[in-house]
Amino acid sequence: MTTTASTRSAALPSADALSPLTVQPPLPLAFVRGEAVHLRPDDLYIPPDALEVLLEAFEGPLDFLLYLIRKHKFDIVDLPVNEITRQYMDYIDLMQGMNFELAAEYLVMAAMLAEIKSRLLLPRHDHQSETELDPRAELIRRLQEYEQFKQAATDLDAQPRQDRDFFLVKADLAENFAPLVILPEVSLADLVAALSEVAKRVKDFQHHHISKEKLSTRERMSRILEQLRAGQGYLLFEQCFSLDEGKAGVVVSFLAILELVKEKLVLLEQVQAYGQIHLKLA
Amino acid sequence: MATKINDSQLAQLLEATLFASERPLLPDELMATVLSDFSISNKRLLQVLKQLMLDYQGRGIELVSTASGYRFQTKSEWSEYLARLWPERSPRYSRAVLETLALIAYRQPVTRGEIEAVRGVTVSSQIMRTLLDRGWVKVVGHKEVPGRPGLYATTKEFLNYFGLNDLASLPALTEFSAQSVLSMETEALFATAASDPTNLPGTPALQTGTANTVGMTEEEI
Amino acid sequence: MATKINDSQLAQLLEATLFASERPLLPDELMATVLSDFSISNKRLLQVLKQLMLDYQGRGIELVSTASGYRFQTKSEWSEYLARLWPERSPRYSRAVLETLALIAYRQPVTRGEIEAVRGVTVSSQIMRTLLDRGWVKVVGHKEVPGRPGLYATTKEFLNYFGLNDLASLPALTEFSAQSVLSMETEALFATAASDPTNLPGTPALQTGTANTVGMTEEEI
Repeated sequence: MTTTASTRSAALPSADALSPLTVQPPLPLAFVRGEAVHLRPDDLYIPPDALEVLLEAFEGPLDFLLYLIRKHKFDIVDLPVNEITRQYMDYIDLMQGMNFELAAEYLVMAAMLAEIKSRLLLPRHDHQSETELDPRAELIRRLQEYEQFKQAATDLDAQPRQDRDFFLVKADLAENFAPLVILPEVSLADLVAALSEVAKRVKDFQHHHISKEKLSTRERMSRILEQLRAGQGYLLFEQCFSLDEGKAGVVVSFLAILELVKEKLVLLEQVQAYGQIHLKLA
Repeated sequence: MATKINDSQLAQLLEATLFASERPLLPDELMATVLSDFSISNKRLLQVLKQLMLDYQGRGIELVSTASGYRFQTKSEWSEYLARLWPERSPRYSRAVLETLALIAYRQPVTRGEIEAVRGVTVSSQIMRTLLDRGWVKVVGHKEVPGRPGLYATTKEFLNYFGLNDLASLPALTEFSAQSVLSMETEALFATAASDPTNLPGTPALQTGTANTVGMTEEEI
Repeated sequence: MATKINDSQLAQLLEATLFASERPLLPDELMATVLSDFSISNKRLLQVLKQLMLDYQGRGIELVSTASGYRFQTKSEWSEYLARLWPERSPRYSRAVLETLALIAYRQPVTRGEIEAVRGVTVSSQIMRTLLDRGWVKVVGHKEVPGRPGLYATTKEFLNYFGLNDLASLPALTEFSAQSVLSMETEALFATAASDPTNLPGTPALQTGTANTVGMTEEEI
């Protein structure tokens, strides 16, 4: 961006060079405050849009005033209002003489400069206190403030910037990457609600009295079926019982086996009387 | 920088380019873009790329050469952890899934046909797949009827997920047979659960039922 | 890998993570995602990140800390070459846009009217639109004066884009004292003008400049 800045400013000298006072051509193209403006000297050609470009080179009247001040190495706090006003007016008049439409801000500034100038011309009265505000003070403050932010804009532009001074980087994901899927949460209450929905729909559901015992039995049924599958479809009857479950466990297992047989899921085999009983997948 | 570039600078430029690029880049493409100012032999380019690959050994990323060019990618051993950066939330379970799960929990072992008979609608394979994939149900056997349909039961993971010791700890439904009572009881259950979240399952209301039932069972033996 | 991870592995995992992520990541975010299995102190994490920063010195990319967290980016010395890969990405901004942005950055929250008062010109809607569209500024409230003008402030994206941690990292505002020297820009200007007396309006030199300026104005956003 610094390149841009310098390219831009390279066009700035033209503002001064355009000053009507330095050119001496035979045929004035315009008159400004009685003075001839020769926009087309013998050996020079001015592109018709040059003035417009010039105008665009400044960010407004404050920017232009700053330029004039800096060009003449004036001090802002010592603003030589006469000289600055004269130059500013020359510029404005030239532009208006060329029928360029100036932004209203430029004319407002012209009026302000004229007012400051006239107030400075008024004779100072003795009783005026030293502390009375200098008519230039507000303008000086604004110029200083503007200059500060003009510089800040330049500094900001010089700041390393993404996609100009640096680029964001990214590595692809390894082939074995698989997204993490968060599975939905379900609560026990959801289950109860779901079952009650079914119950509401199915009238005869109430005949299926699902009780604790029944549940334990059905769970045991599942477990025995699993054991059977693990044992290639065969299971010793005793293997269905675990002593550390106590009597309750034995009863539940026994009921589960009976239920499995009743539902024709399991066959019971006894090769000889009092021999070993086997469970077999039906 | 002029048209001269040393190997270290070349490696830096290639590194910056391959990391910044959204797609793999072929040597020819590198030559035609970022390297167009320099006269670099193909051999030298490949050498520097090879050195870059070596530089990244022992790091979390690697430079690989694919058909479409060179690219940096994360090492496969970190994929599991990287997955946590972009978790995907799957949608809530449908009513059909929850009803099927409830029926398997309370009526196991049960066939799909039996579930369909109670629910009055077809149970899609998608529903069964969802529950099997979640690891909450499994096939524990086959019913010896034509077609040998699978018998579904709940798993240990199912009990673990719901914080249950066994299926008997599931809320009892015997008392809920009448519809009105059912919804009231359910509401009571929720209310109690909300007021004492540590007491689920087996909220006081429920515990009474449970104790009774279990107690009876034990005395009956 | 269990809940233990050594520094080298941690560096690898962080490297893979920061390279794979599309956006910068804060230490807290790292802790909550890829590092959630490990018990790592904040201090250790920052140490390893610092070591990672050092590891990449002398490479084509660097690890930096921005307002939104840590990220890898290419080193600025290669931008000229890399820009060839994405000529469309780097728009230039007009002085009007930059001055407005600077005022919002340093004076926030600020109204458009307040910006206009400092700049001495109207701030076009186009300028505000550019900054808003870019995501660099946003309206953070309304000033309780007639018309309730919007109050503008810069965003996190603004800081990220300029590689800044916070607003305090912005360049300090220059204090222009009474004896303030000519800005370098102006000085250079006169040097050019003095050394090249032909640089008067309408000379070929200016015309070139004009063409540039006009062309640029159109490119500028």
